[in-house]
Amino acid sequence: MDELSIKDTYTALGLSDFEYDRILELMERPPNFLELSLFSVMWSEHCGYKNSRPLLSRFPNDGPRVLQGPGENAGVVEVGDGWALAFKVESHNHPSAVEPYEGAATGVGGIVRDILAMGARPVAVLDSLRFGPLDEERNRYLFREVVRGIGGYGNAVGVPTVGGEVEFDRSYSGNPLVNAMCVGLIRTEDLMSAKATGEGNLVVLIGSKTGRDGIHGATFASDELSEESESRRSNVQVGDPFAEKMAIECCLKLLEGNLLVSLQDLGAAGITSSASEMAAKGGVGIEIETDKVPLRESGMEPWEIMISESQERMLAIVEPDDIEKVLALTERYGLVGVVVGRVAGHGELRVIHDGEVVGGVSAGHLADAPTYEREVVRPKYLDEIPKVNLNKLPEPDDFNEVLLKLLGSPNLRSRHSIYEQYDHEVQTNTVVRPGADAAVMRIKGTKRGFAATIDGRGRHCYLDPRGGGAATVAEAYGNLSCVGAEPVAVTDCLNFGSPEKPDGYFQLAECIEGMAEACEVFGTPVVSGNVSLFNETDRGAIFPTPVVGMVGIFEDVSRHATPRFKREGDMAVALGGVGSEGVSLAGSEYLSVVHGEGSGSPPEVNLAVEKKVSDLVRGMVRSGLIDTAHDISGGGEVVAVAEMALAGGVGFEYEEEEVGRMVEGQGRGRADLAFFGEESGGFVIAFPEEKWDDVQEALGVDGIAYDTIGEVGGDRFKVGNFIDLPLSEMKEAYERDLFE
Amino acid sequence: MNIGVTIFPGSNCDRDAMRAVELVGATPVQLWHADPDLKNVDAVIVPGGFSYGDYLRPGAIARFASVMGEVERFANAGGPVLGVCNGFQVLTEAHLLPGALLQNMNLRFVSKRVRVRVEARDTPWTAACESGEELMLPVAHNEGNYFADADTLARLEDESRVVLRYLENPNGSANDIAGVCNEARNVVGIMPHPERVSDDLLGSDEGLKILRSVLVGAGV
Amino acid sequence: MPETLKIRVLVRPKRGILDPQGEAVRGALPALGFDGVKTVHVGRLIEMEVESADEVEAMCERLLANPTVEEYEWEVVR
Amino acid sequence: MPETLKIRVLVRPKRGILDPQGEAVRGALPALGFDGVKTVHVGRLIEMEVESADEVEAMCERLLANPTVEEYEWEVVR
Ligand SMILES: Nc1ncnc2c1ncn2[C@@H]1O[C@H](COP(=O)(O)OP(=O)(O)O)[C@@H](O)[C@H]1O
Ligand SMILES: [Mg+2]
Repeated sequence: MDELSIKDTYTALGLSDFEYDRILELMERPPNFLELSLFSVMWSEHCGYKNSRPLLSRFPNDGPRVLQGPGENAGVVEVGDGWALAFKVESHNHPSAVEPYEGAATGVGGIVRDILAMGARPVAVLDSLRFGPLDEERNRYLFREVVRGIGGYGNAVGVPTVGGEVEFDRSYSGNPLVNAMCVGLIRTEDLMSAKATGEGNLVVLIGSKTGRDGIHGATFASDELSEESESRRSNVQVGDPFAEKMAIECCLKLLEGNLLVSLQDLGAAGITSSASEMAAKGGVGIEIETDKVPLRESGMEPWEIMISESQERMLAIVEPDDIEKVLALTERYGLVGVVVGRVAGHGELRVIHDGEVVGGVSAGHLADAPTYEREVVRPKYLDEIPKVNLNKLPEPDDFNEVLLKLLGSPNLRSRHSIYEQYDHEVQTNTVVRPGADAAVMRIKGTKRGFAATIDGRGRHCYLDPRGGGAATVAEAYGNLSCVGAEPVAVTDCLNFGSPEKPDGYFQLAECIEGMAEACEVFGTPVVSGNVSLFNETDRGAIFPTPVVGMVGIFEDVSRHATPRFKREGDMAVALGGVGSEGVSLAGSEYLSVVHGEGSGSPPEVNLAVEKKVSDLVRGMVRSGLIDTAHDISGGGEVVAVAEMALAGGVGFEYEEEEVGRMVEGQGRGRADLAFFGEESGGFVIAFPEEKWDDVQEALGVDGIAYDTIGEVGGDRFKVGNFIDLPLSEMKEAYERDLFE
Repeated sequence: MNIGVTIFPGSNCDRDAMRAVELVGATPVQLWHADPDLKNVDAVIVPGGFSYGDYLRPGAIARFASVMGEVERFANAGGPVLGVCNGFQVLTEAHLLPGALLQNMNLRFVSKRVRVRVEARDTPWTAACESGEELMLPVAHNEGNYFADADTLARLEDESRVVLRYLENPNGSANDIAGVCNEARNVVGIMPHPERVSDDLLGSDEGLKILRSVLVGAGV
Repeated sequence: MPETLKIRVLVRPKRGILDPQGEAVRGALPALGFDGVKTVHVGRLIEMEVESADEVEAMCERLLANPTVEEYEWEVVR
Repeated sequence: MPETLKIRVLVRPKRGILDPQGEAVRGALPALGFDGVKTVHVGRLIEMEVESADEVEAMCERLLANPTVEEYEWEVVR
């Protein structure tokens, strides 16, 4: 290759001049095309974390329950009784924008394999989704197909999808976010690592055949490609949940028989990333014979085989003595099971084709992508966000109408039309099904259980990146506390625009800062995560949307709470609300839905108080004092209480005096602010009246603000002279199908 | 009593079914699809899932699995067989039960708990229920829309072979049918998943009545 | 190497059997600006390469179509 | 009444795109006693009655097939 075409080639592969020079320096010779391909995929943002690695080091990631922090396929925390949970969240934004069904489906497939690679049985999936407004046909299509794809895959592999969240905002038009989280259950002594060891051990490919899936850059070196091969090349990956189900059962059987030295899933960058990561972790080399890889298509080149992203494949290291048993099991499960290489002492990822070495790069070098640190500059837009001017905001005259409008708005409406497309009960562990603040799962054979939630607050992070980052963690912490689980650790997915633009980099750095602070205060270390940058279209960047997945544990899972009002006559109490300024309409759903505005800076989160309130609520659930709790989030207190009534199918009546107190107190004279204003750290709980003394005692110790607000009963929802609606009418608005 | 649970590639409720069998005090026995042997079980459950990925049609490939030959023989000899969800689909494909399960009317997967009524208790899988008893059972399927031609439907009704009927039809099934039995009444197919409501912690254990029935019938 | 035959099998819902998928497609067309479509039926297309056509009929009958609700036709296309 | 045309559309997975369904069916056939089947691909068959064929191409493109992963062909059968 002459110099010009070299530059063309590495540029087309996405490497910068600086990076190419770095490669020359590391290799001490020019790489051939295959080697360049290996670098290009491993040094991509997706695999190399070039822009985020330095920032990510800000997260705390250690704690008493952490068995595995970042660095393996998933984080792992200890539950007790010898059990541990492996969990992680991952994005599939770009593939889902191109082909929503398959993009979402393969997103689920990928995260399930990460959990499997830890040796854990996948027991729960959650999804976090963002789309543009549903008044655009394309957004409706993306939404419908993404949800179908998640269900199509998760339902078939037999892992229940037990929770998730979805939000609609213009900033996601054309750039939907599809994040999937998986939780797996494992005995602590069975934890697997992706570390390759033992010179002479065999590398075994398990699962499906390899095709040209996901091979990018059909643009480069196009003079070498005929038109026909061009048209066969495809970025679109198609999922095969059936093969994945077989791979799950097969790998778990292999692990049960102690037949594997280590295990790794094949994700982005296929064999290249799996093999080089396994080698780098073990400080060894790996040789791959590309001609041994079973192919789905003819004529694939070694470099294509090395970087193919065909789904439903795993890579295992096996001792030679065990290989027969391993291959017999892969055959029993109808899977590809082939020795494609071996562990070697040379420290390289070496590619061999038909007996000839066709390339070799130090595994350490592949794993060591250069990183970029940028200056953090506060963007101008933050100073230009208009403040909410209450004087210019007319108070509504019909609060019934406002409540119905809020309950029916796409961001607040019931998600039943989504989660009814997901099998959420397979495996028979689901104690609290979707619709509550967090999913609650039991661990069979013990009294223990766990809860999981996933939350994101894009608009808040846009209006105040650091505060929004903290609020995202706080929301997850609050959601777990509501159901009664002790929050233990976090996985996160950082969905942002371009870090190469100052605004994007600032948002990334600041959100991480806010999240890290919150994680420190809450004692919930980050044990795994994923980064998705460059979420931009010609319409601009998405809202900065860090998504937080959090798991919590129960010593006694029968002691849990749900938001649903359970008994006529129960008393309800609102507590917490921790901002120094009280509730606010800034950035609220009310402002957006009723007044069409997304302005103002949402109230700051007081992390220490937030923790105190959440812990208090959890304490009451754990002691069996209450079984009904809900956090106050989008839509404010009245919407939260309305949701509790709707979930229970029973009415509610606010106390007359309380309504007055609310309007004068937190509303500063305005009912809309009092009812629909938002702030972090507020909860509503309900309990039978005879428990009031005990509840009061529990509430008293901490000196936290609380108020009795009213009584459960009847079939209407009443808030003083402001709101009086039959539950049935609210239900109609709230439960309207999101896909209509 | 030993109750066999078939396992096809892609079955995903096999472990749940085996656990429920244990909960009613019987012994679960795995029946691997490639084994043409029922290991002397006293009853067979064909569990839910996506056998062979539900590719082509749900149940279309599974019905040819080796173990199904034995299940057919067992069924024809009067042995109690229960197909749940995908298992129901397999049994219709194998012509052990009449009709077919088409795609849900609204073309969506449906996963929720629905109320059903026990319409016939003279089958080995409903004997422990009250006649007309209402149960709240989970459904989770994409193809649960029961279809049979008019004559068949009329016969099913005349012969009281509709075993479970939806009180809220989630999928468009003809006559709200959630489950049927064969002429000899020993083979039953139902769309709802009784094994999923097998513990108070999961909200209810009503589903165990279905599984316990087979013990009652056998006088255990 | 034995020659292979290319077989095309068309499977469609029997007449009178509900075809919600076909209905959904038909219902979606006017909104996209396509008028004048009277009926739509959605079925399955199966294409195979086989060594001989002898077993195709049996495969259709027993596996590829469900005679309770579907009908089929097949042809050798090459 | 205007004459109607009968249109047949065949939609199949694009070449090179994974066809898990076809693979699974092919893989299962020998065990079911059907040998000699080399490849299987499963796609969709859509049959419509339309007033004119003018818009069929656009309908395929926009609704009946998913051009990212599928290819189609259509013909007038009557
Ligand atoms: N995309 C989704 N997939 C599955 N479940 C969902 C999804 N979106 C929302 N849910 C469920 O609906 C309920 C309400 O969601 P949300 O309002 O986001 O809860 P919260 O505000 O407490 O986080 C939760 O139980 C959640 O798990
Ligand atoms: Mg919540």
